[in-house]
Amino acid sequence: MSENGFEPKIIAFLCNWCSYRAADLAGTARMKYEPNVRMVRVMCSGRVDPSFVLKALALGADGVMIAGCHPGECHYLEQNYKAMRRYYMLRHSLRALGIEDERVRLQWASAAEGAQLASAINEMIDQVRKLGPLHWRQNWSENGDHREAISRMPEEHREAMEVPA
Amino acid sequence: MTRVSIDPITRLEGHGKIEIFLDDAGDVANAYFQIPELRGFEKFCVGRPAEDMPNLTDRICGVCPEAHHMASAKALDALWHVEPPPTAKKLRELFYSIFFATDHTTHFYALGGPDFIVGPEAPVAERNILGVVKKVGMEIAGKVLKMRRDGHNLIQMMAARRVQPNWALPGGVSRGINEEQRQEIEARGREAIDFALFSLQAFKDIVLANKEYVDLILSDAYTHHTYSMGTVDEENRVNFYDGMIRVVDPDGKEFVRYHPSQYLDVIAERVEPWTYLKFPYLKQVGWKGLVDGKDSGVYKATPLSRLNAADGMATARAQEAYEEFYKTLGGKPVHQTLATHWARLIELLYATERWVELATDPEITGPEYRSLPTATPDEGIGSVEAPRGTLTHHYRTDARGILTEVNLIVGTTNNYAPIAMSVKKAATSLIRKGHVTEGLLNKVEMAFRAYDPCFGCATHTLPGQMPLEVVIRDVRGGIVERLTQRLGG
Amino acid sequence: MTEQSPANKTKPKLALYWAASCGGCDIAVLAIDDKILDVASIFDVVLWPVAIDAKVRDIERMPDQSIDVCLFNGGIRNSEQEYMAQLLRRKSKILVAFGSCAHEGCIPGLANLYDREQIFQYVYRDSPSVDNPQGIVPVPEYQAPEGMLHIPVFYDTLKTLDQTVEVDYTLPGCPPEADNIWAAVQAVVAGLGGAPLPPAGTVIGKDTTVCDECARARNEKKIKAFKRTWEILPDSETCLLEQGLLCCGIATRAGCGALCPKVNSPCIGCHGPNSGVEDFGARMMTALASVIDANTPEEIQRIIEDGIPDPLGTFYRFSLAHSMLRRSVLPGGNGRALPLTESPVPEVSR
Amino acid sequence: MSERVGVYICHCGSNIAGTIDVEQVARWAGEELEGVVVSREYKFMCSSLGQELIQEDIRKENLTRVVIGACSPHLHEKTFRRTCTAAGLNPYLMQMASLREQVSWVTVDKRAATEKAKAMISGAVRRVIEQEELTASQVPVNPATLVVGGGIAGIQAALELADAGYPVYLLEREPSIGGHMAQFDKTFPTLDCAACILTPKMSDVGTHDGITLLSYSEVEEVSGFVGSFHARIRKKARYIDEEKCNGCGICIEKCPKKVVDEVFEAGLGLRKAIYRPFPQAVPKFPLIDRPTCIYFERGTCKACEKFCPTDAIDFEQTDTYLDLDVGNIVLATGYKLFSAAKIPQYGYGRLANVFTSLEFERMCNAAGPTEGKIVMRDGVTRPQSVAIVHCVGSRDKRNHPYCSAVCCMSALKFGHLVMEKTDAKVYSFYIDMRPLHKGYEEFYDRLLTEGMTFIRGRVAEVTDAARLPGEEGKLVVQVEDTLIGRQRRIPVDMVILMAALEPQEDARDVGLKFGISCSMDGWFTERHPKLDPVATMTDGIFIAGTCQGPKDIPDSVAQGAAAAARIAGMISKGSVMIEPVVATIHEERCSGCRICNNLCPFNAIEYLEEKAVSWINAALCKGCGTCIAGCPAQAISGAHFSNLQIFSEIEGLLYDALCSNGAGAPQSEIAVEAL
Repeated sequence: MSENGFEPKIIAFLCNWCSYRAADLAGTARMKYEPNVRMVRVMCSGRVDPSFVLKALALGADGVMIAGCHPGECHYLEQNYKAMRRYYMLRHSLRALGIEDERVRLQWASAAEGAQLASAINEMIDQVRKLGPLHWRQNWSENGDHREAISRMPEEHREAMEVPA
Repeated sequence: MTRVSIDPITRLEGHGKIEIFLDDAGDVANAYFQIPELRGFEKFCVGRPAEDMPNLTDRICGVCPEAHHMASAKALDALWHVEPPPTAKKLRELFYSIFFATDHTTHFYALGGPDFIVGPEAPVAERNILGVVKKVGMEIAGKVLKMRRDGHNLIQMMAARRVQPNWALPGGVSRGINEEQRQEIEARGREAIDFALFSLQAFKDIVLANKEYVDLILSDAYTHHTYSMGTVDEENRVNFYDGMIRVVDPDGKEFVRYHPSQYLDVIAERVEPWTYLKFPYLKQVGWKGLVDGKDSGVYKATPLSRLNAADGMATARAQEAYEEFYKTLGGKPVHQTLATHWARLIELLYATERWVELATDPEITGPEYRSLPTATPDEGIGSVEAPRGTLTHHYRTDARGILTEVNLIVGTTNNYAPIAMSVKKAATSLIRKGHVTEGLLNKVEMAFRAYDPCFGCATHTLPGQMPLEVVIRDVRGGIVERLTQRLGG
Repeated sequence: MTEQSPANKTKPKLALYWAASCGGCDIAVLAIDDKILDVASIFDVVLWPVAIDAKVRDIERMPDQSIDVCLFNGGIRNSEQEYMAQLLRRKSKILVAFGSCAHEGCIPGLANLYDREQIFQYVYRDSPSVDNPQGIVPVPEYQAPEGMLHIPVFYDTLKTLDQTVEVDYTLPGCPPEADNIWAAVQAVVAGLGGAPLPPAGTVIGKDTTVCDECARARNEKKIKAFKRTWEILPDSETCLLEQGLLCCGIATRAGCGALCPKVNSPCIGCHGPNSGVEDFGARMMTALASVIDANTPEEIQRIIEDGIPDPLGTFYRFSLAHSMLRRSVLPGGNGRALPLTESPVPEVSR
Repeated sequence: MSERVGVYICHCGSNIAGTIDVEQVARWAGEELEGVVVSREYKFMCSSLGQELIQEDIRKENLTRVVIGACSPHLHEKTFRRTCTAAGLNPYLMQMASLREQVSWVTVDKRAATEKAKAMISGAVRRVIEQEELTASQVPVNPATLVVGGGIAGIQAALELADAGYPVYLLEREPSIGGHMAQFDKTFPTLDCAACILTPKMSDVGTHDGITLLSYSEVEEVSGFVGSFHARIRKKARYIDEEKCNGCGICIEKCPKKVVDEVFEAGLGLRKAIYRPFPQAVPKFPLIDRPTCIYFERGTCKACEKFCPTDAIDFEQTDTYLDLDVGNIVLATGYKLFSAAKIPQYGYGRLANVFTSLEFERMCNAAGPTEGKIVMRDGVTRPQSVAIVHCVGSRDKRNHPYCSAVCCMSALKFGHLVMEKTDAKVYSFYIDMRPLHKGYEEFYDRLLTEGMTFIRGRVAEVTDAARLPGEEGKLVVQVEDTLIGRQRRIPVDMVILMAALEPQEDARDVGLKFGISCSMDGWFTERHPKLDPVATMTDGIFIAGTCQGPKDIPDSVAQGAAAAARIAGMISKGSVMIEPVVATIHEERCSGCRICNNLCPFNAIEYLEEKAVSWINAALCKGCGTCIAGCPAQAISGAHFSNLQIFSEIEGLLYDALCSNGAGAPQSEIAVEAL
């Protein structure tokens, strides 16, 4: 728990063959990690569409992790390289939007690396907790001074009079 | 009380609104012409790659995107220190002349025209394109529509899209034209010249032949003695695409002749808390408020002012028309706002003549339509004459050509002060003892339309009717009377 | 079209309105040329700022749903526009987001990379031509010597129409293509005549992208470096993307006839994404990244950062306001929102 | 239509219920989650009673969707899919939430665990509602098999299948099958001679009706999918007409050109320009080595042709191609030896009497260059002392981190042979002695008693620079003896470097050609390291022997047999199921931009020129979804992993993060009332 009581919500996309199995392993080995991460299973990190990440952030996630097989060990030969390229492309855009690198993380974790995955999750949660909440949608709402202006309009129009033709 | 109505600067930065305050005697104490919208292009273009600007600033105005496209392209040439090949320059000016002719035509017939062709005192409902058709006949209306269609088709052929082109690049354009296209352009151009001559004749027959109209044009209600601005070539003849900017004082004496890149020495902008639009004015003269005269920095940038600021036209027939214009109206400079309509037709003739000149230039189909920039970009200023006034784009970038600063002085903005003055003058001259007539609204409307402030072009081919509402308050701000001009019938 | 003849009583009522837009959409309506007269004869136009005089109050007085079709162009940039959007929604049976601004914010949506403070600061204070020693900026309520003057409140974030009110149909494009406008008008007319209308929420247009209409030859794609338009003279035969130019045609809705590639200009995405796509930029990002020919983080980042200096302006040129994230992190900090429950509800009686 | 979802939370004894308040989660799901009509918790969902509970609800409550909150889908997804199928519900309409591995086992705080469990159930419910019925498709299996690599593993696989009565193509790129084993003299720990046990198998292969031997051949390209692969084979020209040749070998005798045999004799011996790698080679036909043949060099000679009794010599012969249709493929492409010269301080190539393990194998071999005599490079001198250096290139961060598995045992074997054939003293420099399998430890003991000297420590250097008396003219092995903790210098006459096993030069290309992946070291990756060691990610492609990693002969044979058994199973079944989780391109949305075309390493995506759209061959698609995520027009959809399904899951997982001014739906800030 952080002093301000903020607990980040992290969405993690796990490759079915490596990182999802790493999560299984972390479980069977009873390794403890923080409960803030919620996992989505995909067949390959190559399936992770940038819009999955954007969607998660837009819906209120404070961070997103994309986990896949180590480069050269992809179960589909080379798809994690595509995941890597997309990750850097996405990060390039997110930076321009002012979203910190720590909030979107690419993590390699083989089926044997339960411990590495668990500590990566803890590390990320810790970093995001320090960054604070993103609660993105509040970015869209105005500060309120427009409400009075809107409410004034009908009344102004009602005052209008016809021209004597 | 902002209106969903045609209001002056809408097509530039949103809608407009007029508030007139009366004193205790019921006479006009003051009139405010407000522009209640802003989109912030100058800020949000910062961070973009400079070469995107022709496509971004297109979207400032969907009525004259071609003007922004060109001003931007010229700013990019300067930014990258690259000289477009002759063919490229000519292609741009050809494209621009076609646009100018199209735009002026439609304004005259659809918007400005009705006031005279149908008559200022004619019922409102008739003072629109339909009225024009009734008066001059379907055949001419057809000519007008054809002129528009031809212009748009040629623009699309050259620059990809009829609204919002995507064509100009630093150092030239993305594609040239072939012989077949050239022939098409030339053919349409020759028709356009005839159309322009016909239009001038029509103006003489219908308007100048009618004393009542002439008096109206010359009436004081529409006269503002301001400075006049326009772009001129090396012989001080009107040019739309390139040249030096010349400003003459209310007496027609040259006040300054400068290269667009020096605009900051000449022009400053005034901010008022009650409107989102800024008021440009002549720096050396200074801001004295919304007043005319030699001591006020207020200036006009319209077809009329361009003629005032120049010594003549660069094409033969346009030059004749130019001379006749000043002969008829009693010498230079002309300050009667309504004369702008006539001036516009002279520019129309020049544009069509220039169009054919360029379409028949041996270099126009040349293969060299682009030079690739090699220098490091830093700062660039580009300017053209938009139909509605001198348009200036000013960019600064980092070494990669990413914009760090953008400043724009947009056509109609130049005329914000004169328009506001016209509004006030019309109001003051017509409101007496709190009594107001519908006539006021016509008069105000006609003042607007003469400038063809960008809102005007939005009404091309549509009724020239401009709904307005004027709210009249007493000094305590209470509403005395609210007038609204309605469509007849 | 402006005659108030008895015939109008039976004609379906049409309203056209602009918010934060450039007027190109109105020009596009006119660009359907002679058909515009048909529109005039089919409909009783009750509101069209560029064309006829009708006052907001008249609209306010109409019973709800009494306008059959409203074509709304422009984004929601200030309080007045939000008010008009809500008003026209209430009064219209069918509300159409007309054109890129109403649909996805268009170029003005790029303002969502900044906020009101930043925009005012530059436009009214820092701009090199401004002479404003007292640092005046426009204010919604200004006490002039003669009385109070009002202008609408400028928003931090430009909203699209469908982010403001429910939208029935969307007509994409900056501006929409003439034939698509005409097709839409006919569909609506048929619908009013009892024919089945497309399901609400439909974006009227093709399902494919610009590549479908582009004549350029294309191959498998592998890109070692992205090029900026001023850097190269592209050949006019092969796919511009394969030549390294950031052509948005791959993700942009077809319907224009691939006009820009025809003149060697890469597509800039003005028709937005094809149907079913929620985030245009995500499509561009993922597609381009997929064909980058590099496998090390260093080289991948080099290719991306050198070739795409402005990812948002490139991928979200037209659609930032409608993207999943809509804007940059609000510089003022994102805790500024007021709880919605506090929204005042203006009391307006007939 | 609105779906009827059943939610089932498993206690897994106390494994889940001990940390998560399962009753609360179940109640919450039933009350709060849209679409949920039944929500239960139960002690063991995977038990037959638990499964019956679900099946009963499916029938009685007409459930159209099922969510199970239990263990990882990797354990029981199949189980619960069967459960649903049995109750008449399509198995793909069930979704599991891993409440055990991902929540209860890894979380301390019970409240937090319960909250996380809710989120995961909510995600699963939202997702399952969007899931669609899917059915696996069946494809027939061609009974023929292609075995690539004629080493002991490949030979074993080929024989097993052929003996079972299925046609086999055995392909070998060298002139003869036999692989490395054919080069060995003895085999540990039993010391029976390699030839004696290998050659019978080789001739079986040569004579077996069921086996088509394709020696001196390579695979050019492979296409197709499990059950029906197509392979294009290039038979390299031998310049011998195999129809005519009777293998008498006169040509070899008569050939005037002698060259050093770098391949089979490891550079120790000579061969002719026309040659047979070794006497027992299968097939028996010799071949002409074009680069060294005098005729090909100068245009004259043709001695072989003159003397050939069956005039089988054909200088005009060219490479030929043949196309095979097979149902399955076994890769048994073996290993190559680490080049000892890469470790200069060991002096190989510089110091004459430093040998590699393979050179020494040949030296020991009675049929080898020295007829089995152990001598120094001069060919006559017998060594008085021999050093055997372990882990040359293995267990070495600078070269190969892994253990090569066989070197310790070969080293013991060499020590034994040296002492048997000479009276030299033998030193073994090892890091750890790893005699892992049956009879190996005993063999180690035997060598200890036979008097071999073991020194524990990685050798630092082998040098001929004498520093101490007695070192003159010797090779000095510099080592830190880690048992006594001292630097030692051991002068010897001969040094044998136990070089590491490493993947074939072209392993990665071969992998790509057959659509399988390599580990970082370059060994082919098995489908599962423990539970599926001979299958690969690509159905119908199996791996056996050292191409999968260093191993000894018994393990290679076992894998060859295992691969054969897997294949035989499929053939006898006659058909295989193909997973329905594949991607599909929707033609009406595809604009043929061709972005996706090179995103598929399995070449499942084709561009149809005439239609100007791309198309996915479902049988080749492995369902990774990379093309789906890459399509700029969202024209590709993925069964069971659609955008909608994943978006819904994200929404569900974040149900507690959605606040009032939400995304998507218009949030008109002020409602203008009563106009």
